[in-house]
Amino acid sequence: MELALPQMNFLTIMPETVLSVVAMALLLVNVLVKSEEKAYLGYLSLAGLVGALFAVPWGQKISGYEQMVLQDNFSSFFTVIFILCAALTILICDGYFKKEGCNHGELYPLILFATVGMMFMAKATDLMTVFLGLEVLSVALYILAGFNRDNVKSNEAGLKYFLLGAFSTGFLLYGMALIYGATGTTKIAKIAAMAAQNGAVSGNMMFLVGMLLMATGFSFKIAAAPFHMWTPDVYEGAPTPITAFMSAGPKAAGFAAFLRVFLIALPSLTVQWSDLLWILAVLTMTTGNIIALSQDNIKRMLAYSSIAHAGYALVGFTAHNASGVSGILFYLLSYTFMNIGAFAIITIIGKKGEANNNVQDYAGLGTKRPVLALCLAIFLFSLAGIPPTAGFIGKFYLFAGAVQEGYIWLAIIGVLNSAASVYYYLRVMVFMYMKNPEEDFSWVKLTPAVMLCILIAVAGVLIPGIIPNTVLNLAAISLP
Amino acid sequence: MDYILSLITFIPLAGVLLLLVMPRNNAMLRGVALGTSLVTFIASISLICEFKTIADYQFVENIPWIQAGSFQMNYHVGIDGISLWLVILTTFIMPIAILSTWTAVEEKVKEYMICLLLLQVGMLGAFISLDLFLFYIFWELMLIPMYFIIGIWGGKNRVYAAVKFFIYTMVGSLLMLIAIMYVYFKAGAGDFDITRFYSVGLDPATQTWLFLAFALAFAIKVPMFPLHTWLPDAHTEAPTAGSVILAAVLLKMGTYGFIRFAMPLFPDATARFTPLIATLAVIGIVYASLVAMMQEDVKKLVAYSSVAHLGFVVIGLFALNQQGIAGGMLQMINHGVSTGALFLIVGFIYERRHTRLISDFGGLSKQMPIFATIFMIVTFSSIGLPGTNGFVGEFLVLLGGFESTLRPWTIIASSGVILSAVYMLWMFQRVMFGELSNPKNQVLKDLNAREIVIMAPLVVMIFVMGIYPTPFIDKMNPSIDKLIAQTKRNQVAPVAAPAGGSAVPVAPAMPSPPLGGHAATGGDASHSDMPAGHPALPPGHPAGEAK
Amino acid sequence: MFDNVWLIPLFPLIGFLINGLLGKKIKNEAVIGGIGTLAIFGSFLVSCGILLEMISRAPENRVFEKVVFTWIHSGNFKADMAFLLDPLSCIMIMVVTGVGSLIHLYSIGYMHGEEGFYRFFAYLNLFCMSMLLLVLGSNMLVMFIGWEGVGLCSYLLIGYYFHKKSAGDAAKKAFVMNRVGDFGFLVGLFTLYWWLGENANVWTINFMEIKKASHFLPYGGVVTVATLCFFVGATGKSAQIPLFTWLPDAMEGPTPVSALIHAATMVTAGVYMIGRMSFVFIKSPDTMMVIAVVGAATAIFAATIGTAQNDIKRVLAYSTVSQLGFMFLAMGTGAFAAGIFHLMTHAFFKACLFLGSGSVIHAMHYALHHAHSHDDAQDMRNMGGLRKSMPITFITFLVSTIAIAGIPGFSGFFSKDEILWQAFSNPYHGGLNIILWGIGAIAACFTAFYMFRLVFMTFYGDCRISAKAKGHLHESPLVITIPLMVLGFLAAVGGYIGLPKLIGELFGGIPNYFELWLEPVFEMAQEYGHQYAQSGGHHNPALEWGLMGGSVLIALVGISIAFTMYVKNTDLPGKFTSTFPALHRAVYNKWYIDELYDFLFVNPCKALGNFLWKGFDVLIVDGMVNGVAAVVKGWSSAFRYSETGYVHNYAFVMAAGTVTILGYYIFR
Amino acid sequence: MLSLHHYLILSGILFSIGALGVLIRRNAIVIFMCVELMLNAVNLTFIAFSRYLGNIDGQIFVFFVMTVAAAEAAVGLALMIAFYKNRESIDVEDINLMKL
Amino acid sequence: MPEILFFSLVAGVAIISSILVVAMRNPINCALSLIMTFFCMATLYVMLDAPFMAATQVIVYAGAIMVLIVFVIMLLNMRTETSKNYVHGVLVSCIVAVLTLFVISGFLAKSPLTGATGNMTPELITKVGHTELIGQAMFTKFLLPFEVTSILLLVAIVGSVILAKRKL
Repeated sequence: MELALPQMNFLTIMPETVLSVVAMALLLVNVLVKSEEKAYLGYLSLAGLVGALFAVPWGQKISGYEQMVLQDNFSSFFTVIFILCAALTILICDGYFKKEGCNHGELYPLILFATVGMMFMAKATDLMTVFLGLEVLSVALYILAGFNRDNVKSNEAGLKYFLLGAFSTGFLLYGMALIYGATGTTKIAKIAAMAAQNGAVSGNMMFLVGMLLMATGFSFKIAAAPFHMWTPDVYEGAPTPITAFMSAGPKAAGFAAFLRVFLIALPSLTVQWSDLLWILAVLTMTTGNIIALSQDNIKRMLAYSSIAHAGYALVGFTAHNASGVSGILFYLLSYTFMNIGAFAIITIIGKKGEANNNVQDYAGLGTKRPVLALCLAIFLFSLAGIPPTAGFIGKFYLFAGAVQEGYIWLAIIGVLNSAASVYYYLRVMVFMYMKNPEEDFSWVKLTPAVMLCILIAVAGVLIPGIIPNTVLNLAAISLP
Repeated sequence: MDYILSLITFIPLAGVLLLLVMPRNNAMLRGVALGTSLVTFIASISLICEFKTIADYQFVENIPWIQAGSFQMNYHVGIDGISLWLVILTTFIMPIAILSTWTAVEEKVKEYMICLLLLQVGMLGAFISLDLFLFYIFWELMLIPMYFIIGIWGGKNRVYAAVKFFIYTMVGSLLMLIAIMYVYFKAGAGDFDITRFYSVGLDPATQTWLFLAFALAFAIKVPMFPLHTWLPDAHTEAPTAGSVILAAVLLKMGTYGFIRFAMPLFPDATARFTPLIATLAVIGIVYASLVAMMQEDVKKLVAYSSVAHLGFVVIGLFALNQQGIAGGMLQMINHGVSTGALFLIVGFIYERRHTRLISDFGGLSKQMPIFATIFMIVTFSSIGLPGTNGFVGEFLVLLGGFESTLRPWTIIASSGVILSAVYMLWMFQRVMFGELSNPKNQVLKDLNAREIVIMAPLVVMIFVMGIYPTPFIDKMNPSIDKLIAQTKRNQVAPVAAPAGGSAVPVAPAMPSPPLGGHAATGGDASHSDMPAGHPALPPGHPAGEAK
Repeated sequence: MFDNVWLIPLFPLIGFLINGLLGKKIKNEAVIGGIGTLAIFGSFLVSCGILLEMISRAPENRVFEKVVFTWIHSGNFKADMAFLLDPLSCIMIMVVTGVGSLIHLYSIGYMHGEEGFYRFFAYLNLFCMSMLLLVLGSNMLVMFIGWEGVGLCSYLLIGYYFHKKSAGDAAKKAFVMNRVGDFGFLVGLFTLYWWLGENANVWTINFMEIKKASHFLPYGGVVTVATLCFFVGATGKSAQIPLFTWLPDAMEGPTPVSALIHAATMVTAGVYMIGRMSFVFIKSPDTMMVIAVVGAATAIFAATIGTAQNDIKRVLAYSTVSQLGFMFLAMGTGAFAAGIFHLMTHAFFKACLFLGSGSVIHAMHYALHHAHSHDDAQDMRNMGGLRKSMPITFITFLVSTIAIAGIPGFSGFFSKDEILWQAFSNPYHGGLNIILWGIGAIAACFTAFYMFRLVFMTFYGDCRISAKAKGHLHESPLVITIPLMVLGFLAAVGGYIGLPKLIGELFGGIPNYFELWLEPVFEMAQEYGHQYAQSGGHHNPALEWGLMGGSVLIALVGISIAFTMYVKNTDLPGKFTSTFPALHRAVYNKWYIDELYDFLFVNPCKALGNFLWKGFDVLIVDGMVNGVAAVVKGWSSAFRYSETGYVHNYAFVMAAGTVTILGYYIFR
Repeated sequence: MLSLHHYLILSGILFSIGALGVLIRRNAIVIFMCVELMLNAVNLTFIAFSRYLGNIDGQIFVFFVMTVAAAEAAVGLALMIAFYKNRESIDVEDINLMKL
Repeated sequence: MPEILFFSLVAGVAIISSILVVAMRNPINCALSLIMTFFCMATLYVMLDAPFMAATQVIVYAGAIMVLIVFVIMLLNMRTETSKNYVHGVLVSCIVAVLTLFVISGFLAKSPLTGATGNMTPELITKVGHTELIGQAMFTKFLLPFEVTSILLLVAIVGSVILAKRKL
């Protein structure tokens, strides 16, 4: 028996390859770099990310490795999100980890590996690749969440994330197994074909339950209620830059896989899963927003807000029409900017040991550091979905998608939720602008890297908010 | 001149950018802000000059903006007789507002001026938008600066007021957003041009819901009873300029929204909900007047009086005839001028005494004669004394209401005429008349030059509009005619043409209203007994077009 | 000349603007007063010119409309700033400008040295302008400007001494009461406009156009509604039941104000308005009845109160209310010309009386001031015997009192007698005629009584102020007495232009010039009136003579009672009050009407306002808003406990969620 | 005859027991072991399917699952050690610094 | 028939030992029970014609992973759980588990095997050899996942070092 190598299309995994190689190289370089100069690793990894960006074969649609992965606009779009997410995170890492005293060089490779995992999730066309990408991402995130190993909160975040993540992996996997059993394949295109050809498949309870279990698994990853419970704790405990990373990238990756699998592989169950997502969306938005109202810790508040945002994106998913899905893409991209932007500011406002992260600690920021406060305000307004920010445009598309499909009530619940969410975003602004400063924020150091990060984020929030054409069109042609 | 509207709208934005890069020199910052607003005002004067008295939108600019997916949003702006005056009002009030807190705001002057100018951008944008999406953007854009103005430079309870204002308004407008999307999808592929939406024949049931969504947003903004409670708080806590702008322009967004969007878009629903809306408006008038009467805080009193005044506007608009709408429009402008002036006045005494409680004052007339005179003029303008602007609007509103089906409502609303006199004069008496007993009041200084300069244009406007309102009304007449025709035609269309067989339109709950009064008898416009000098029916008259 | 009618309101406006804007800078009282007086005097001259021209024209050419500019034009509604000249408005402008000029002149003396002298003259000018707009307006809206304008000016003038709380209260009360009337006026206007437009396609508020279209109007029905609304307006302005209480309080203003506003001009607006729209009113017999009854009731009611007041101006105020009641009685019985005639004569003698009382107060004030006494300068109980120190004032005052009391030969007699006769003989009100006449006659008796009581208490007997003050009493300066003399003269002879036919026949058929003059204005009214008259006017000279004699007799009875009580037997009033203490208290306290209104309207309104604010607005409406927020926040703080921090709980929720989802899909 | 369903039901039971263990145990390591049990149940499903479908993909999947389990074990135990260093406990009751 | 008997035996042991995993108080006992379960699994794999997987199961799971776990248990010197604080939790969780069982068996009994069948018959497996088949697939069709697992393992190694190394 001879080994017939399959068609590989190395091009399809170019960005991942570049990043992996850079990451591995960094692991080696790390040994040579003194502990106070680990920032260089950051710059190198940024270079690697830029390289990966250039390695993306834009506009091509190539399947590779026996349909394990598919390079298309969808994956390119997400790749951009992931690279941006990683890059922005890396920009704020150095300062933070130096402050916390744990600037180990392994941080950067881990972020890059996590990014690789996310990229695989976005371009996976086989449940196996989805699973492995997810695991690469998860394992890296478990480590990153617990990265500040001398900080018990960080330990706790890592451990909690790990235990619950592993638990949810079980469900996801069980779902995949059942799908495999029902269709005899793990390739999403073939799954869809099987279900389309064979009524017995799509009518098979096993198929349905597999879908449901996978939905729960993905829901965990995107932090949809009731699988969201880990989010606040982990976000609060994880090092702030990592929280920023986790809130944007993996959520997007989760959505990428979720979308690809459900839209491509399971169109025969659309009725069932859109019903399910309807309920999940409502639960998620409401839970996130309601609980966020009474949070004092700003990281925790943003964690709940990120739950709520997953809910908004699920609204678009429920609609699963062109505007809904492209809305999700657009929204995830904007969310990356606004959330990492907000976290970047939180990172530098925070003191050593994750102190100074309460809303009250922001009193008077508007007076003492007006520019910083303005930027945070922009991010928060964008999160609240107020024009002219990208957050608004994204929400508009999501809800418009729902309205178009006749999910009026879903859209109404969504907007009511947005209105409620305004309260806690405004609360931060109340403290920033409307309270007298108690501290002078002299410890806040704006390194060029952080400044660059915030600047990019502000631009990423405002420019697509005012002239969203380009990004929207990109999103529109990037449907899975 | 093709881009005059954009120019006017975005001059303040240029001012904002300039302010951003300026050093923190308060005098310079104030100067630049004032200069910007003045330039805007002067530029807007050209609108009046160039405005042709026709029903069409003018100065139209239509530039594709967002084209993605199934959506097409345009930067589509233009004004007609209805929005013209609101634009002018906005540019007119702005320099006054900036001047009003010239000295009162000492902290964060830069941010303050930026907020004011940004607010202006939002307001102007909302008035000139002909694209629903664009309108919504500007509509929301207004919230942010106003929120900060109340929240940062406001009074003791400012945070509560600011947040309440923001969320309250947000809830309504978000529901409107859903309705906008729905209308868009109903209209089929295309852009968000409102004139396109005017001709979408929606079935009455759909209209009902959409109208409610729109009406909620606008009713909150107006504000109509029982959605008004954000207003007293917001007004009381806001700095003077904030109150002035809030009263003069922001509240008009609600009524403007009704007339520009809710009514022509959903004619059947408008007909059906007219009684409800009118009832709320009337309750608002009487209720707010009674509540205003008992207020202890001058600013709160004025705030409640706003609710009552806006009730008149709503009645006028929903009368849906020439007089009613013209009156409503005039009343909007009047209210902007008079209530704006009242807030300025409250601001003056607050700046001097740092209290707004009526009981802390008394006998100020003796100490501040110029102030007393101006205050009195403004008070009477607010009461609606003939010869001042308030009267013309109020009278036309009531006349229009009386001619329409809203007659019973109008009669009750007319009693607001009495009540407004009661609460305004009682307040005036307690503040200005009586013994000058409080020693703190005995050292008050009369208005200074700046304050007189602020008030002068308003006082002039009070009389100009009261004595010679013709140019105002004339310019808006064709647009109003068109609007009425538009709304009326659609009201009958689904009944007349039961297209699709299954269309059993829910008949409007009201008998087909003889709005416009003589529409029923308008056929024989050349009645022999028509006295000489009686105005001939205007060309675009509904009676003529309905046939 | 007619074309220049716009000058009439313009002059006072100019005067107002000059004094109002620059008065503070001018400071010189003579200049300010001069400007004010000249402004209105200029109007008077123009009015004279118009009167002369009108006399020279044929009766059918006496109507003229002058459009100055279009004020409001919206759709089918058009209101011009336009003036209407006809015999009626001609009389009115003569009265307003004439009496107004005299009062202005008087004010120069009376207000000498007052703080805000310029303000006063500005207001007076503004007032005259408003009144002139009111009478000249060719449509209801211009009339309404004046209508509200006089309300405003009365507010300003009554509140002239704004530092006095009572003045402020009175001013506010006046304005609000007037506003109640204005509300009626507006609704009436709307009704008429809408009905005529809707049913006759005559969209107009122009008086002449309405007159032309009045044949469309039905009898009763909507016209009753409209006219009743108008009448409410009239009661507000002319201080009739139930809206009269502001007028006595309005005496808080300086005395010339009382003379101008509350005697000669503003309060007659209601009468004038009914006269102006007689062609509409006549179409509603019910309204006419109401007007007559209200008029009669007011006449007697106010007269009773007048008998017990001690404040000299208050007596006059109630007298005014009572006299206005007479005028409304006349209007209500269709005797429009008689009503207007009484309006004119009343303007003369009441202005004279007020100015006379002002002169007295002025003198008293001066005297008391110099004697450092804090006695009330307006209280008649402090006066007495002033005829010696103030002869001119006394004589003019006496003449006017005789006139108002209805002694033959003086103007009041002719007009009042005409009214009483018409009330008795009018064809409209059937059995009510006698009662109306009876009430009128009794009111006339009261009038004679309290007016002479006033005279006797003030000018007769012994001076009741301290001797020290007495020495300072002296006659007022010429600038005050000249207007008094002119008005006294007019009060005496003004009635001769409207000689009753009966008397005219005695002197060789001198016609009633006044009625002839107004005939074109009211002819239509007359015509309509006869359409529903049960019987034609039963003109019986003997009866008329009898009634005339009766009314004279009644007046004399009143005078003699006053003479008995206040000159001959001065302890009688005290005895009377001690015999009927309750009655006296009730009358003295104006039948507790103010208290009743407070109880019925003011206090409930305040309570309601307070409740709506604190009970409803804050608790319920805002409470609901905040309640929603609180509920959401409550949920929030409740739900946050779902985040227990325990991994197994989280896992449990996940598992439970999964099981629920699976269960739902498997077993549904 | 031994059928697929026997295996499936067995794996279902094992999965449930594993899940139950996650829910009720307090020791983090035991919880992790229960997770491993769940994964094993899934593995059994995969292999059973693979056998009855005549398709080897399921077995390959199991192979990867094992790798993942190993990786997770390494990371998870490292996390537990790190946590233990700070808190002297790996009882999940003690993993509750962050809540509400 | 004997197949079923054998299956029942193995399954019974697997279930009982897995219950013990959940029920034993001492973590070491749990670990040992788990190893027992893993062996049962390996047996079942053999029954399912997947000998290679059985071997891997024993080597990777029972060998590597469980050794690691036991090692850590020892390292952390853990005793039995001192108390079971959350009886209610146990109760509720048991209900949930029972429901889960109910749900799973409910649908599994109903669902047929509908997937596309392949050519990997037991005969082929015996003929070619399981290991070879797996190896072939792994390095051809499943090359990419295989490579990805290497990254995964690298990450895991780096992570464990970072997290657990005494001194960095």
